Amino acid sequence: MSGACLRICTAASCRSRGAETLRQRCSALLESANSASATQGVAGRDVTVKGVGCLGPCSEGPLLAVDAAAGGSRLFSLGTNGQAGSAAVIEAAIKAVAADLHTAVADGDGSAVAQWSPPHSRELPADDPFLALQLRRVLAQCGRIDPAEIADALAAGAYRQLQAVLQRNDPAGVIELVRRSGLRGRGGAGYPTGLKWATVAAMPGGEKVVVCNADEGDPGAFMDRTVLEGDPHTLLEGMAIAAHAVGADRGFIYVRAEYPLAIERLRIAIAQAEQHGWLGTAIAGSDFSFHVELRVGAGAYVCGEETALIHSIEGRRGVPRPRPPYPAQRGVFGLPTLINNVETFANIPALLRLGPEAYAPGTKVFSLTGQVRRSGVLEVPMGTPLRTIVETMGGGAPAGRRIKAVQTGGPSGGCVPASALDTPVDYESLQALGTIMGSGGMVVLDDTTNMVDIAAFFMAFSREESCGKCIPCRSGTVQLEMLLRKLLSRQASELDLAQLERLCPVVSEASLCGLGQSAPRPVLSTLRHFRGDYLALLEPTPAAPPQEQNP
Amino acid sequence: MPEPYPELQPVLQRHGYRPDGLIEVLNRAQELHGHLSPPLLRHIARQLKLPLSRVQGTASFYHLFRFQPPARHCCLVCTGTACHVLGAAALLAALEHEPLQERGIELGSVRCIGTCSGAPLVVVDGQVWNHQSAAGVLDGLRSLDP
Amino acid sequence: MTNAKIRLATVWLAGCSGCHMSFLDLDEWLLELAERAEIVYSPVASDIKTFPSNVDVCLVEGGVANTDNLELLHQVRANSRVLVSFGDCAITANIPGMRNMLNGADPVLRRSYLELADGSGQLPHAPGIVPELLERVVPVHELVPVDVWLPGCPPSAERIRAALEPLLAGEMPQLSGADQIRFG
Amino acid sequence: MSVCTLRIDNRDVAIAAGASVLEAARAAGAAIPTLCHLDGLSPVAACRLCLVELEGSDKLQAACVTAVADGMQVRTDSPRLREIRRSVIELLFTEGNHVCAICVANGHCELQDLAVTVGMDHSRLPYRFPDRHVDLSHPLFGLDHNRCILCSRCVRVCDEVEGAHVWDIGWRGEHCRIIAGLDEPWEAVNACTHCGKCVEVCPTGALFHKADTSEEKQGHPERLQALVHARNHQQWQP
Repeated sequence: MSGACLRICTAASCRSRGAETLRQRCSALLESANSASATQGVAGRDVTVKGVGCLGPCSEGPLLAVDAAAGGSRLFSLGTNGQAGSAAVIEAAIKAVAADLHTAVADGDGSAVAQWSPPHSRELPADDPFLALQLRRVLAQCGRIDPAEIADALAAGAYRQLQAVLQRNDPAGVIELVRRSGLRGRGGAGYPTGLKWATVAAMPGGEKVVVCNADEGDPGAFMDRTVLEGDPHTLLEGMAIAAHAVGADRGFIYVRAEYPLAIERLRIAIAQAEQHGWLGTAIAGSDFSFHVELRVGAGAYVCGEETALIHSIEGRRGVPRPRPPYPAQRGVFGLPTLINNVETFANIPALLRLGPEAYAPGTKVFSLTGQVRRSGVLEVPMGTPLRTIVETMGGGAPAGRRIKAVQTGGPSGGCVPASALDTPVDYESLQALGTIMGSGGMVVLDDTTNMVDIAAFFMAFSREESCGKCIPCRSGTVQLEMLLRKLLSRQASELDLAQLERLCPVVSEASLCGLGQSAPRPVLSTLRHFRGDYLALLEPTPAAPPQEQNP
Repeated sequence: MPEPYPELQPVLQRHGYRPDGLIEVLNRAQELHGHLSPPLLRHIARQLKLPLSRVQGTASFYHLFRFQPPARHCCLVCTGTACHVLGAAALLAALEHEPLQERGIELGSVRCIGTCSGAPLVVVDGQVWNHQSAAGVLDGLRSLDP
Repeated sequence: MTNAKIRLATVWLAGCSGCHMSFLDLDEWLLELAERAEIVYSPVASDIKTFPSNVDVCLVEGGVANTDNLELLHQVRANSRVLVSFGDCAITANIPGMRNMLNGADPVLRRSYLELADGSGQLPHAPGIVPELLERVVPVHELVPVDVWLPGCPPSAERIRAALEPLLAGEMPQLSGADQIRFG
Repeated sequence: MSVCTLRIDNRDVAIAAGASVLEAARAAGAAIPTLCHLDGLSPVAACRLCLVELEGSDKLQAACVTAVADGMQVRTDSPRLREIRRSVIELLFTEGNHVCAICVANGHCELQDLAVTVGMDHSRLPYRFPDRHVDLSHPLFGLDHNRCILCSRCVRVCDEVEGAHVWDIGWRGEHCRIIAGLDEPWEAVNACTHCGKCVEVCPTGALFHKADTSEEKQGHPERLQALVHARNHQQWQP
């Protein structure tokens, strides 16, 4: 690129703060300036504007990056930082930025724009821990490319790994690389990806299916949305490589309806990839064909469970069924089916580019939210201490407060007490603490939080999202929530607490699928680390503020 | 007799009138008609050759399908985790006490739309309003077309 | 033997008294019972109006539907060593509990005294005379600890005897099987 | 046909490969409680009563859908399983409005019998008293949602055996209920052939003959089984 470039984050979060309007204004402005300069014969005003995916610290949005033609870029927050962004405030800010840019363009050429700082903005220095401590592989191109322009993605290297894979035409070799990398499913369960691929590849029969689980339902989790909105081609490339490896020629992406922008971006990306021959029949001149269909959900968290997801793709109630048979044996339409989540597939191109040894131990994308100073999406090396993420990168609790716990894994997960913040974030360490890595949602809870309220919140969620097929989940979640509400209204006795502790294992051991099996985990986890919060509610009069218990 | 609901033909065709297209067809039907009425559901069942109870059972399983016409405006309070810890429950409770229905506004909730940095937030007619208070939402709702 | 008589009480809360009728169906065994137990309080076998203290075994028939039921139940629990939840109404709220589906005392009163009244219905209101309905009818064990559950609507005389025999001997009954614990 | 040998509650059992653990257990005389399962209908593993312990695995498996394997060691009874089974029955009782005393199925009800089996003399969980409805629109039969435990036998028999698919499960989670047609009165659904199979397989008093009063309903799952056998093997027992 010869000129300067303004990258404006137009992913859902910044978009809700007016970023798309900003992009349109700036775009129009530069277009007219460029055409004017062309007619006037003034050279060098080659400044481009593009809408890009997530730039990271969403709480600072709208975010805008300015790339100088000579290299180097600066990131600006136009954010009102926590202020209610009314339409009028947003509109005024956009006007001011556009007017100032207009002046900058009028005053000089691309290099002037490269020096430009938007008014009322705050530059986020490159050594800001939120940015500097990231290792962006899955999100390498997210925030850099225009996700609606395949040319941009191709220029950044999209589909090169697919091309190489097709040239080598060694499916077993690819599976072996994935196995050696140690990549595990990023959707929550952490099943070894290579093993899963090998199982599907070994299934007899000519017809197989690859499914991408983009039904990111955990509240407080938006890693997959970030990939879908910011760099859908990396996902499509990963899926195509997987399809080639396991011998599938048909793929589905099941995406939740709550992500309209992700759906739009996926539709565009699939169509463009087909036009450019990276999806469809005889891809890149090989005899490999792979047709991808988008399936949009209709509001059902349980469809993130793989057998429920299969039923939903088949146009049925999203009700889980017992396994075995596993989807690898009998999945969509009864065919052997590989199901991975968005982030897992999106890891594949980077994994192949780096090679399994250099890739390991991989990265994990997290969405950091809740009672934390800086929230957003970040990708860090697997095993980064939780403290680094929530305190160093996220800035810790808001002023005057202390972190009490970090909730991971959503309704299937648990709470890590502040005393255990030095825990490295990996599958085993979190499990040892009674929670799970989950898909990557990380909600910071400060010392104003009552953990019984958090447990009740998640139980209400599981109750609402229970499919209703098996009784322990359908009715057990109702009874568990009733017990928690009884506690919260200070009407519970020690007998009720005992009942709670008795019923939790029944629901987790007897439920049919992962939703019910893990629904009690937020209760068990908070009972383990914050029993004091429960005991304080048993007393008829308000006790001293609950203290965090040492595990 | 002319085929009812000709506007559904494209999506039905795209899915080859196969039962596995049911949810896609329902999504499109609701997009076009605002809600899923019994005649519409009967039509879809006939086209896909599915039992009525299977169509109703499937449609009623998913939160986003609705069987009543929508109000003129829709205000969804996000009740995801981040919004919850930042006060969504109180926000929803406050709005529930307002006579929004009389003003053609339907109040509901949604379990996380994944833009948690704006918590607590509401979605009004598809637009996200960040960092809301009950007073702020009510202010904003007042400016909607009656 | 007469010195070792246990002090037995029975109380009748919100139920049809069918459990007590079944108790009377014990027929000639009642004579044996009278030998071994002193009936210290009972709607069918005693004229005492206040619940006594130091009761060994108390059979409680019925769910807890109003403030009088609740008060009596607390007296029973405070003064009885073994509390037997006697019959389905005490254990599940059963038929009286069906009003709980109307969700609250007020809808029940309105339904009964206004909507179904022929003409000039009015809600009963006599504080201190007519006990207030609780919001819902509650099984006994949801309010106080229960020691023995004796299901049935009503529990048959044989079933009642199977529970009382061990209690007379100072032991806790172990009831099981369709003959002893089937509801209905 | 190959044969699998496995141990169930310390008894050796030999059974045809492909059989379920439930079939093997019954052949071995081990009583595993079931509710949603019914011979002749596809298994759904929804009621969780038939969960068993498998040696070498911490995870419980539903016997109705678990295939036997050579060398498998199964335990059908343990304190853990007893606790789960009683809790499941308590959850079913407290979820609906099961008033045995006035029920058509009193004395012939699988749920009522299972309460005895699991030793439930009371529920440790509170009754929820939901507001549910009764559909008496059909000329011959009634559906009392208060007594429905969502075993889905009626849905499966109508779909798999009768082929009419009048019933399905509607809505979700705690709001699930059996629906006819587009959630219409039963009588309004033309697909119904009035065969009554759903009534015969219902384990409780939820589906009943209108002519029956308290304690008069008797289920007849054996008629379904005879029908399925006749159809599959072309053998009738006149």
